[in-house]
Formats: sequence, structure tokens, C-alpha cells
Amino acid sequence: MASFDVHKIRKDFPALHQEINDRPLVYFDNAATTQKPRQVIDRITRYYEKENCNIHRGVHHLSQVATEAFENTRKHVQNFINASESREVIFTKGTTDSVNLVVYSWGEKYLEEGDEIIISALEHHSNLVPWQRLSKKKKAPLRIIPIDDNGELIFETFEKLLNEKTKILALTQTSNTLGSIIDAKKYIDKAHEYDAKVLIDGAQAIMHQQIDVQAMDCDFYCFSGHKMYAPMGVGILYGKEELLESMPPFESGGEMVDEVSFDGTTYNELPFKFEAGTPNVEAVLGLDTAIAYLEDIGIERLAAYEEELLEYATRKLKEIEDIRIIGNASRKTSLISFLIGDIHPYDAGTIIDKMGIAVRTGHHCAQPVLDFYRIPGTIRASMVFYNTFEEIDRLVEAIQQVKKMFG
Amino acid sequence: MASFDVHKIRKDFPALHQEINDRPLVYFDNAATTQKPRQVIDRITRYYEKENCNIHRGVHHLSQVATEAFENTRKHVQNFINASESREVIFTKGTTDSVNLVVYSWGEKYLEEGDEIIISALEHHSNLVPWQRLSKKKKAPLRIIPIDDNGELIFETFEKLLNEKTKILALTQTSNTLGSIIDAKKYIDKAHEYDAKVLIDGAQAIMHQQIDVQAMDCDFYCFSGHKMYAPMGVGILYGKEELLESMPPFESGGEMVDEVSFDGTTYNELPFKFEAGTPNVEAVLGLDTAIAYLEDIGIERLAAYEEELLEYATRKLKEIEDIRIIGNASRKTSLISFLIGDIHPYDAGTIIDKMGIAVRTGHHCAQPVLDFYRIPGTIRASMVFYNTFEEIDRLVEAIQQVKKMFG
Amino acid sequence: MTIQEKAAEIEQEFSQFDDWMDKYNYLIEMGNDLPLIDEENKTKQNLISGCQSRVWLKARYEDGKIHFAADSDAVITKGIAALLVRVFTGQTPDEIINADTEFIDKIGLKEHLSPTRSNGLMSMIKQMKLYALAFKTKKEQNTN
Amino acid sequence: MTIQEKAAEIEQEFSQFDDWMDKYNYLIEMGNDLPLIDEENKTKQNLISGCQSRVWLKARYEDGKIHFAADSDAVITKGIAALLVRVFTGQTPDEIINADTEFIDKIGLKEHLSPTRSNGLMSMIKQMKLYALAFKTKKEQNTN
Ligand SMILES: Cc1ncc(COP(=O)(O)O)c(C=O)c1O
Ligand SMILES: Cc1ncc(COP(=O)(O)O)c(C=O)c1O
Repeated sequence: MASFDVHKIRKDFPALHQEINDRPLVYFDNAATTQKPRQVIDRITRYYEKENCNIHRGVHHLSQVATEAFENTRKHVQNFINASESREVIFTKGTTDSVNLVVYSWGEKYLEEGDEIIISALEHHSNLVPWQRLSKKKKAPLRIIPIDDNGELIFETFEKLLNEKTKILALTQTSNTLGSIIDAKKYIDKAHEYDAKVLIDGAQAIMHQQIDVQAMDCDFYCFSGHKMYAPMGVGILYGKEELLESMPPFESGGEMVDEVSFDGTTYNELPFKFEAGTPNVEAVLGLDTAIAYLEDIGIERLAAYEEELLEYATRKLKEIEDIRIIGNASRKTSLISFLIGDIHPYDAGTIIDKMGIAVRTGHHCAQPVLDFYRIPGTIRASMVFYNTFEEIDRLVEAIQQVKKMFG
Repeated sequence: MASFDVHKIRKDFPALHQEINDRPLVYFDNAATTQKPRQVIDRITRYYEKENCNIHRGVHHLSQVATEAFENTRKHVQNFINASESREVIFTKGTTDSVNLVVYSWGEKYLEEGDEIIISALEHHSNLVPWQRLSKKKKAPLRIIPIDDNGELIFETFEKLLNEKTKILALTQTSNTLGSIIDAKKYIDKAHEYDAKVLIDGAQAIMHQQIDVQAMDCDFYCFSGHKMYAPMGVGILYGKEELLESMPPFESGGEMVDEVSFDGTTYNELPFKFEAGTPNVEAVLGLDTAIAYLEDIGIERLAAYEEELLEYATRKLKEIEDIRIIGNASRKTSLISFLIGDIHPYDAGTIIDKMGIAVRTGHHCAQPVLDFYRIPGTIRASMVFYNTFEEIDRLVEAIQQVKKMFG
Repeated sequence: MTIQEKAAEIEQEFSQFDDWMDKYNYLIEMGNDLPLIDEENKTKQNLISGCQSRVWLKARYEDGKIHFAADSDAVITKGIAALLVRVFTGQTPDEIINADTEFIDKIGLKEHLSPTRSNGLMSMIKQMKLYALAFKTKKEQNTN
Repeated sequence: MTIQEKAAEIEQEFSQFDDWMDKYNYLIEMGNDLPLIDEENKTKQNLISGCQSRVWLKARYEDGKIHFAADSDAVITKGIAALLVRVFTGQTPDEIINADTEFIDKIGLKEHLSPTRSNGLMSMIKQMKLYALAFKTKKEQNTN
């Protein structure tokens, strides 16, 4: 990793260079949202200063230029996740929006009473509550793949849950609360043996590992731009073309129609069928730049560095007495959820913040995970490639302070 | 209008100062999306440079600051449209998203077979197709308020369409194609006599006139940020509290839940119940700045100037032989749809663009309006307070060129 | 003492601290002094569920004055709850209904009262006012 | 002439214009020279509906070569359709299937072939290739 110059990289992220409560900010809330490189911020500015307009169907120059940039981003995303066609890439508002699109469109059409849905005990609420509501509405039982004490899914139980009534498996690739990385391919292949569709929630995976949707063979893949250094307000739904083609529209309005009359309406082709309303061009172009930024560094390189950060942080935290790390999966992304003795996460989080360190406390929108461990919440430090070993030392110091105050 | 210094105002809008096809850009596609003042662009930059984070429930400093700014924007919007409570203001992706939310949530719950929906012949596809789909799904007939040759709604026919089966009236306040301004209050009051709910599509009204949802007494009001000088990716759904309270959630996921377990889920209170997933904080804060910008100039002042622009443009265009203005309502917003003799809008638009002027051609996502006039499309020049009389002269010159080439 | 006087007293106490650490240490102490709710009263009915921390609140009406007891699973939340209980306890329903909580802002703990922080404190204040309203209504009915 | 030669010819013709106005005037002329589709053949079946303009396309297969006729309600669209017809007419199915339309980019009219401009031209090209494929398949079946 000699070649990974984190201090040079940090220069690209203006938000990292500020003081919070009189100390240099340590930003360890990356799983919630990442900071944006200068390149992305500049892209937004350039868009609004020179290119802003409503795209598609516009004959004028600005509209042409922006439409092209917009559609090139679609190809860029296609390339980034190795989809086979750019029309398999749908722009949404974010992961939550992507999952809801599938639930409303695919779910309404294909799920019937008595069919079964499988999710896991690791899911973020965004890949849980929509399925729970669909399950209730359709009277289609929801089955849960349980986890063991380390926070790993139990594959054997999953195999037993599967049967010919299983219509869909909705699975997070990486847990936002415990950091566990799932071997998605194994679950997908097994589910396909029963002809079930598989949706993968990649919100916590896309920025840490190379994704290849064709190799993975998932039917749907969802992620958010704001968690991968892109602006807020854009997410992706990837779906296999045939499947998307067969699904009814979700939202309707401008852009997604072909011909409209009061007698009836025909819909536009993919991907536009699923993109109702003025799209968020700004965020899409920002996503383009963010992907280019990641490609420039190289996902493998940054992932290797992130793994070092995780190892260091785990070792340092384990040296502290009374620290309990929640989630010890064999493959983990660069985040640590922990508790300090009996100290409440809210108390700990408040003091850690006062020390200039942004961590997240609480249930991380994944209450069932915490119910499993019978804890009210955790403190979560999630690290990415612009974080440093020194920042981890700062966290250790802050934890010592917390222990002093509440011990 | 001596006090309205358009040249000073134009300095705030960087995108206006560029050359397109070797001529200074004339941006007359404002009804599609508006350009952004420097203040809004700077607000975005500042957000990403200093404040970016995921909001709500975060204990750390950045999250506190951003959450407060976000919730203050909600109050600002409340104030701007004179809603009675800030929790009546829901952040969506845009007008299309707002309408779909109502259709999916209110529509699913309250509309029954045989009930009737009324919309108008002026609707943008975004306030038409969702209702059409709902109508079909629920077997609830869709009734259309017709227009006359001037592009005005025929109130008498509306009165006849109303009956005790009417459950909702969904009406645009201003036509994006013809510019007609509706006397919304008159329609709302009449619909309320039959206990029907009323949704107003304010996408083309909010930036041109003072909106008071309480005085208007509409049940829902929808608009988009990007058409009112704010960033892309944010819109508003206003709804009366009691009504929103009674409606089920639309999308589900993070943020919008209270307690989640596999046995069941309880939802968060208003407005969060309707805001699933990470919100677009950037765009919301930009909207805050955009509203402040408009308030600073004063809606009345800019509206008065826009009216002058409309008068001038109408007069100038009428002087050209063979020009046919589509839409001559007695109250019109500052846009003109027109045709030049038999010249196809696509041909005209292409040449006008070559002359550095951005107009929109086609059906403007309101095909039924054009079907009524039996025309394939129009050329639409939509003007706002940063446009000038000289720019209108440039348009006139371009039209002459079109005539020369295709005449 | 009126609500204003008690609030002023607290402001006075906090003004002696220069840095946040002393302030929070004092807050933690206040939490320890809080009239606790015994375990059997930590019922679902008395629970105010925040997403970050949980708060329990009980109220008793005596001689025209309301007396509160509160608890929380988080110590800092408990400390702020203690401040609120101290200011509002022993006041009449009317005083409580009309009171504000500006003193919390003034002593620099405003962030804990953010409606979106979900530590249960905002709901606790709301609940205190609801109690006040309920007791007031009951009294007026008895009087009539 | 091959497709490449015809394309080169067109590039040559357009290279004489310095400004866009002359270029468009020439395009308009080309549109007027287009082998038109007679009104009775402007059927729904031959219609390619774009959102901005409409295009009609007909194809005839003779002696191993395909002959196209096209029309549009917009003159500029018609002009570009004329260029496409000129290049593709009289070619074999295989040549058409493998052809690109880069010459349109080169003469600076690329914007009219944007997939999202919806003037019907992209669909027209797709349709031309589909015809080629269909004729080819039919021929092969007849041969076998
Ligand atoms: C009248 C009207 N309604 C709805 C919309 C849709 O707005 P958006 O595309 O921002 O969702 C528009 C804008 O195109 C409009 O003009
Ligand atoms: C695993 C996982 N899924 C889904 C989401 C929801 O993403 P968003 O809020 O961007 O829609 C998140 C982010 O919080 C997540 O971590």
C-alpha cells in the first residue's frame, strides 16, 4: 500500500478539512453518507453554470448536451456494474426508491396469495418494510434468514426456507449495522434453482468492492449515489431487461409515456418507462464524475486500504477493556459497531461528537438486528479510503474519555 | 417598473451569460426548468464543502446542523405557501412524485369502484396518467373538464360533471402548454360542495404568483423546486394535516418508520411518514435559498415585470404574418405557444436554436391539449423575470429567419 | 419559585463552566439526583420512546401543583430530564402550559431538544404539557 | 457505389458549406428530392412515430438489393431521411445490416440522431436494418 497516498486523496475532499467543537473533524459516518470530492462538487457547479436544462425531447442545444451527458452516465453505470444493456439501468431517487419500485411494480404483478418472500435478519428497513407491507397486502408469508452470533447468515436455514412457493429473495449484500459481507452469488444460485427472483441491496457494497451483476446473476440490484461519493438524490435500479420489460410502470407522468390520450396511454420503452417526471440531471452527472473518480483510484486499491483500516481499528478497539464489538463476520466491510461496557450509545455518541468525531449511534435503521442481540443500539464507526490510522487513534482516545465520564 | 433592474438581476444567473452557436444565449425554456441564481449554486457548494451528512437521528454535530437547516426549510416552505403547519409540507422528488404519492396513498384507500375522478383537458401528463391508471384499476370513471378555443376551462361543464360520486378533482393551476391561469378557488369551492377532495398542480404557478393554500382551501398542492430556481431533485406535496394523517404511507424504508420488528411495524408521524429513504438534503437547502431569493425580489414585482414581457411578446409576435398563437386565455402566465404558418415545430425549433435561442417544441407532455387543437405540437417560449425585451426581439428575428428558410 | 426563577437559577449554575466537559459532568450529576421512577412504574404507559434513548415520565397532582418524576436509559438524557423536572415540578398547570424551555438553549444544550434527535426529550416536554392540560381540565370540571 | 462511397460523397458535398444556414438550406433541398411515399402508403403500418416529428418508411426488395422510400412531416427530418435513403438504397441486406451512420456525425448533423431527440430518425434506421434482416432471412429460406 505504499502507493496509496491518503493525504493526497484527502485534499480532494473539502468537507474533511474543518474543525468541529474546536478539533479537526474525524468523519466516521460514511455508511450513512460519504463526503464528496472536489471533482463532484465542481461538476455540479459547472452543470448549473453552463448546462442546466430539462433533458430529453428538447431540440435546443443545452438540452442536447445535457441529454447526452445524462445518457452517457447511464452507459457509465452499465459499465461500472457490468450490466449487459444500458437500458437495464434505471435512475431512481436512491436505494429505498429502487426497492419500492420493484415492490410496487414487480410485486403487484407477480406475487400472489400464498407465495413466499425471503429476506434476511440483516436487512436495512428499506429492504424490509416494503416487503413486509407487500407480504401483508398479498397474504404472502415473509420468511427470514436468521443470523448467528457473529452476524453471519445461516445458509442451511435459508436452504430449508426455500421451496417452490418462494417467489423472491431480497438480500443485502453488506450489512450496514454489522458490516457482514454476504456471498451473494451462493444465495442467488440457490434461489434460482427454485426459479425465485433475487434482489440484492448493494447500498453498502457498491463503494467497497467491484460489482458484476452478470457474474452475480442477480435479477435486481439497488444502490444509492450519495453513499458512493456522488450527490444526493440519485440511486440506481438495475434489472434484467426481460424482467423489466415485463413489469408495469410504477410512477407515471411526463417522460415515461409514449402516446397519451383520454382513451388510453402507451408507455415509453426501457429505461424511460420507469423514469417518470423530470430526472435529477445534476445528481446523475455528479454520479458520472464520482464513478470516474473511483475508477481512477481503482476499487481494488481502495478496498485493500480500507481493509487495513478495519484491521487496525479492530485491533485497537479490542485492546480497550470492556469494549464489545457487535458483528464478527469472517468477511466484513470497513465498519465497526460496538458498545462500551454498559454505557448507553447516546451518551457515548454525544461525548465522541464533542471530541470532533462523527460516528452514528442508535439502531441504524435495522432494528431487527439489534433485537437479535438484545441491545438498544450500537456506536458505529464506518471508515472509507479517505480515513487514516491517526483518526482511529483519535477515536480510541475519545472512547477513553467516555469511559472516564460514565465509567 | 423603473425599479426592476433586470440587468442587475441577470448578473445573479451565470448560465445566462454564455454563447450558443456563436450567439448570446436566449433562454426561453423556463417552463421546462429555470436557471439557478449564484446564491443557490453557492448554497450547494457550501453544503458539500462544510455540512454534508445524513440527517435525522444523527447525534453528531454535522447531522444536527444539517437537520436543523432541513427542517427550517420545511418551515420556510410552509410560510411561503401559507400552510398552517410545517408537517403539512412533504418533501418529494418533484411534482410528478407528489401526484403519484397522492394517487398511490389516498387513491388506494379512498377511491372505490364507481367513484368518479375529474381532471381537466389542460393537464400535464404528470397530473393525467396517474389518474388515468387509477381510474382503470379502480373502475372509477375519469371525467374531463373541456376547454374552449381560447384555452379556458369551461366552468359550466365542470358543474355538470360534478355529482355525489365525485371523489377528487385534480387540476392544474396554470397550463404549461397554453399558459392559461385557472381561477382555482372557484373550482375548489364548487368541488367541496360535493365533498370532493381537490389536488392542485401548481408546477407552473408557484414561481409566478403568491400562493396561499389556506385561502385557496385546496386539499393537496404540488410543485417542483427545479422550476422555481431551486436545484433539481426536490418537490413539495402540501396536504391538509387531517387528510395526510389518515392516509397510509406510500414508499417505505428508513426514516419513515417508528418501530420495526418482524411481527409488525409502526410508522413515524407526519411529515416523516411520507419521506422514505435518505432525503435530498442538498436540494432542500437549495430550495430554501431559492425561496429567499424570490422573497427578496418580491413575487408581485417579478410577476408585474413578467406580465410586461408577455404583453410585449404577444404584441410583437402578432405583428408577424402567419403567426398563430395557441392559447388566448384572459389570464395567462408569461409563456406563448405558437405556430408559424404550416412550418413544422421541429423545423422551426431547430433553426431558432441555431440562432442561439432555447425554446421548446413538441407536445410539452400535454398531448390532449394539442389533440384538441388538432396540431402536432407548438413552439413554446416561456419567459421569466430574468428575460428581457431585447431577447424577445431576438426571437422575432429568428422567426423571420425560419420563415425565410421554410416559407 | 416561578418557572422563570428556577430557569434563571439553572442558567446561573451552568454559567460557571467554561468547557463542555465540566458542563456534561455536572449534567451527569444532575441525572443522578433525579427523583427516579421505581422499576415497577417503568411501564409501557409511562414510556416515551425515542429512537436514540428512552424516557419514562410520571406526574402527580396535589394542591393545585404538579409533581413530576422521570428517568431515562441514557445518562445525558436523564440529566436534561432532571433539569426539566426541576423547573416544572411544583408549578400550576397554567404555568406549565405556557412555559418555554429556552433555558436549555441558553445553557448550550439546545441540540438535545431537537425534534429530530429522537432522544425522547421533546416528547417528554409535550407529555408534561399534556398532563398539565389534563389536570387543569379535571380541576375545572370538579369546580363546576 | 458502396455505402462507404455514397457516404463519402455526401461528406464531400457538405464540406463546401461554411455556415450552418447553407447546410440546412441544402438539407431542405435534399428533403424535397426525397423519393416520396404517396399518401395512400402513409399508413399506420409504415409510420415511425417520434415525439417531435413523424417518419414514414417503405422498403422494396429487388434483385438482391433493397430500395427505400421515406417521408416526414418535418422538412429537416425529411432531409436527413433523404440522406439515409440515398446511402442505403440499392444495397444488399448484409451491407445495410453492418452499416453505420457516422457520416451524419461528420457532416455535423449528429444532434438529429440522438436517441432521445425522438424525431423518429433513430427508429427509422433501426427499421431499415430490420427490413434488411427480414429480406435476408426470407432469401435464405427461399434458397434452402
Ligand atoms: C403543469 C405541470 N405539471 C407537472 C409537471 C411535472 O413536473 P416534474 O417533471 O418536475 O415532476 C410539469 C413540468 O414539466 C408541469 O408543467
Ligand atoms: C444496506 C442499506 N440499504 C438501504 C439503504 C437506504 O438507502 P437510501 O436511504 O439512500 O435510500 C441504506 C442506507 O441507509 C443501507 O445501508
